[in-house]
Amino acid sequence: MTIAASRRRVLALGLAAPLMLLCRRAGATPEAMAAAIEAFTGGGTPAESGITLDIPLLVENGNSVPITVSVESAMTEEDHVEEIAVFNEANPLPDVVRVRLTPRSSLGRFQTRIRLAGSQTIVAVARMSDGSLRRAAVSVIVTAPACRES
Amino acid sequence: MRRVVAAAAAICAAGGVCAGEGMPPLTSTPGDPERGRAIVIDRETGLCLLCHSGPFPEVTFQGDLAPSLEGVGARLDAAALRLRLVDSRRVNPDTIMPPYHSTDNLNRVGAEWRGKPILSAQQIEDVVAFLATMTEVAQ
Amino acid sequence: MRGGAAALLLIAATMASGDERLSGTAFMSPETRAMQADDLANPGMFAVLEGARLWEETAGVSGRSCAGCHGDAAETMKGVAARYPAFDEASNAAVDLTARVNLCRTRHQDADPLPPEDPRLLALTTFIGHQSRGQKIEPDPDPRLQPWRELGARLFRTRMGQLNFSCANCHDDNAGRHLAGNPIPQGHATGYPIYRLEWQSMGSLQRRFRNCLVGVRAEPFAYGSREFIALELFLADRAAGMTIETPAVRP
Amino acid sequence: MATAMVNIPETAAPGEIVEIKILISHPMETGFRPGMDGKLLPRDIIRSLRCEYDGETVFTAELHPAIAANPFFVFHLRADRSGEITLVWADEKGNEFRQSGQITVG
Repeated sequence: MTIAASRRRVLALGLAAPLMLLCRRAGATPEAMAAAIEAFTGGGTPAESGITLDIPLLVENGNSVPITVSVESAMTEEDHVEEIAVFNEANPLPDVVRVRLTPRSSLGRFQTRIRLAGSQTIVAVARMSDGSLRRAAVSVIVTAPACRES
Repeated sequence: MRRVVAAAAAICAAGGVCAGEGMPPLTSTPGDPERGRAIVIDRETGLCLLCHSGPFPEVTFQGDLAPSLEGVGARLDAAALRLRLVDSRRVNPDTIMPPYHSTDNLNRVGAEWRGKPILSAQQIEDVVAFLATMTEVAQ
Repeated sequence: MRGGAAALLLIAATMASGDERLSGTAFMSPETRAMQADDLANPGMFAVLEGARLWEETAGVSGRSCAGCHGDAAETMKGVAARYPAFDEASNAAVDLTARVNLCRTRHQDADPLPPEDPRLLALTTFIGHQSRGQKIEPDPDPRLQPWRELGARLFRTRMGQLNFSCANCHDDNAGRHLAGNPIPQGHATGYPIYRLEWQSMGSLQRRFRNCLVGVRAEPFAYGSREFIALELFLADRAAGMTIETPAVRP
Repeated sequence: MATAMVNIPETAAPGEIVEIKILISHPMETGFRPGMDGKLLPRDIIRSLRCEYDGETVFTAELHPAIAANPFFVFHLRADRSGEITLVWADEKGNEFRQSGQITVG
C-alpha cells in the first residue's frame, strides 16, 4: 500500500498556523469556472432549486473539506439524476469531481472530500435524465489555505 | 550585526502601564502610515493580527490573544507605541508580545533569523505612524 | 461557527467530571471529528493496517519479525504506548516508542534503524499506539527518568525563537483562544502519530514539535534528541489519565 | 500499489437503500506543488472510480486534483438482488485496482 511521502523540508513561517503559501498562484478564476460550467451545461440555464451542496462554511484546513451533494429525485428509469459536477473558482483547475448516477443509485447523493486553495465559491451542477439542470453555490471561508507544508 | 539599542526607555514597574514612558523616533525619516498598515495586516511581516484584532475588514481571521488595536492611538502616544513595539518586555516582562526591534535575551533563534530584529527601524516607524492614526473607536 | 457550540458542549461535559483537560479533538470542527471517529473514514487507519503488515514481516539479517518475539500485538502491545517514553536500561536513557522500535531493529533484528518520519516507522508506531486506543495515559514512574521529566517541564516553559514564545505561552496560558482564527488546543499529545490534514499524511509528535518551533522562528531540536524525548515525557505526565486516541486526525 | 478501506454491507432487505463507502490510500499529488528541490512534484492522481453491482455499472466518479489526498467517497445503492459489489479505481498511469464484497439480499 502507498502512504503519502511524509518527509518534506520544513519551510513554513509563523505560529501554529504556519503562513507560507507554497502553491503556485491559483489558476482557476470565476471566469474559468463559468466557462467550465458552461461546457457542462451546454449553455442551458440551471434551476436554483432541488439540489443541496453541504459544505462547512468555515473550513479548518483546505487540504480536506467534506462535501455532500444531494439532488431531489425519485431515481426512477424515467426520472433520475444522470450526472453531478462540482466546480471551484480559486484552485489551479476549475473542475473538482464529476459523478454519474443511475436509477439503481437510489439516492441522488454522494459525499467526498475536496481541496480548496483559499476562501471561494463552490458550485455543484446536476443534469437530470430529462436534460434539465440544477445548480447550488456556497461561499466558504478557509482559515488556513491549502498546499502549505510545515 | 549591530545590536539594536533602544534609547531613553523608561522602565516601568512589572506589568504596569506608566504615563509618560516612551521612546524617541528610531530614524530621521518620519513613518509612513500606509506602509505601516500594510505591515500590520501582513501575516508574515507584522504578524500583528495573528494575536490582535482590529478594524481591518480585509483580514477575515484575526486573533484574540491580545487586545484589539481599535483606538490604540488614543490610548498610547507615538513614543509609548514605539516602546511597546521595540521591546514590550520593557513595559511588562511577562508579555507574550514579541520584541519587534530587539535581539536581546532571545533563545535558540533559527539560523535564518539570528541577530535580526523582526522589523527594521524604518518599519517600526511606519507601524508607529499608522497605529497613531487609530484614534477612533466604533460606537 | 458550528464547531464552537459542539466544542463548548464537550468542554462542559468534561468540566462536569472535574477534569478540565481536553484533547485536541475537542477543538476541532465537527467534520474533522467525524473523520477521526469513523475508522472507515480516518486515513490514519491505513498506517495501522500497514503497521500490522510490517509487524509480521521479517527485517534485517536476523530474519525475525516483531511478531516473532512479541506475538499477537493485540495482547502484548496493549497499554505499551500508554507508558512511553520509558527508561531503557541498556542505554541508560529515556526512549520514546519510535526509538524503541529502532532499538528493537538494531538489537534484535539486526536491521538498520529507520530514518525519522519514515512511513514504515510511522506505520509501526501507529499500529503499536493503536493497541492502546481507549486506554489511559500512564507514564513510566521510573525514578531514573526524573532528569528527563525536569528537562521537559523546563523546556515547555522556555521561550524560544525570534518571536520569543514558550509552549506554555500558547498551550497553557492561551488555550481556547484563537491565533488568526485557529483555536489553540491545550497541547495534550493523546493521539500520536496523527494524520494531519496540513501534512496530508501521518506524522510524529516530534514533527509537530518542529512545526511549532519553526513557527516561532526557533532552531528546532533534532529528531530523537534528548530535548524532544524530555518534552514527550513531560507531555505524558501532563496528560496522565487522559485517553489515547491513536490514530487521531488533526487539522 | 494502492489499498483501500471499503464498506459494503453483507446483507440487506430487498429494496433496501444501502450505503457504500470507500477510502483509498493515495497522495493525490496535484502536479502544482513544489517538492524539496523546488521543482513541481509530478502529478499522480486517482482518475476514476466506479462501482459495479452484479456486473452492472451503477456509479462512476471522475476525480480531479482537487480531490483530497486519500480519496473518500460515499454513495448509495438499492439492494434488489444478491450479488457481487465491486469497486474499481484507476490512476493515470494505467494501474487499476479493485475490491469486492458479496451482498446477500433477502
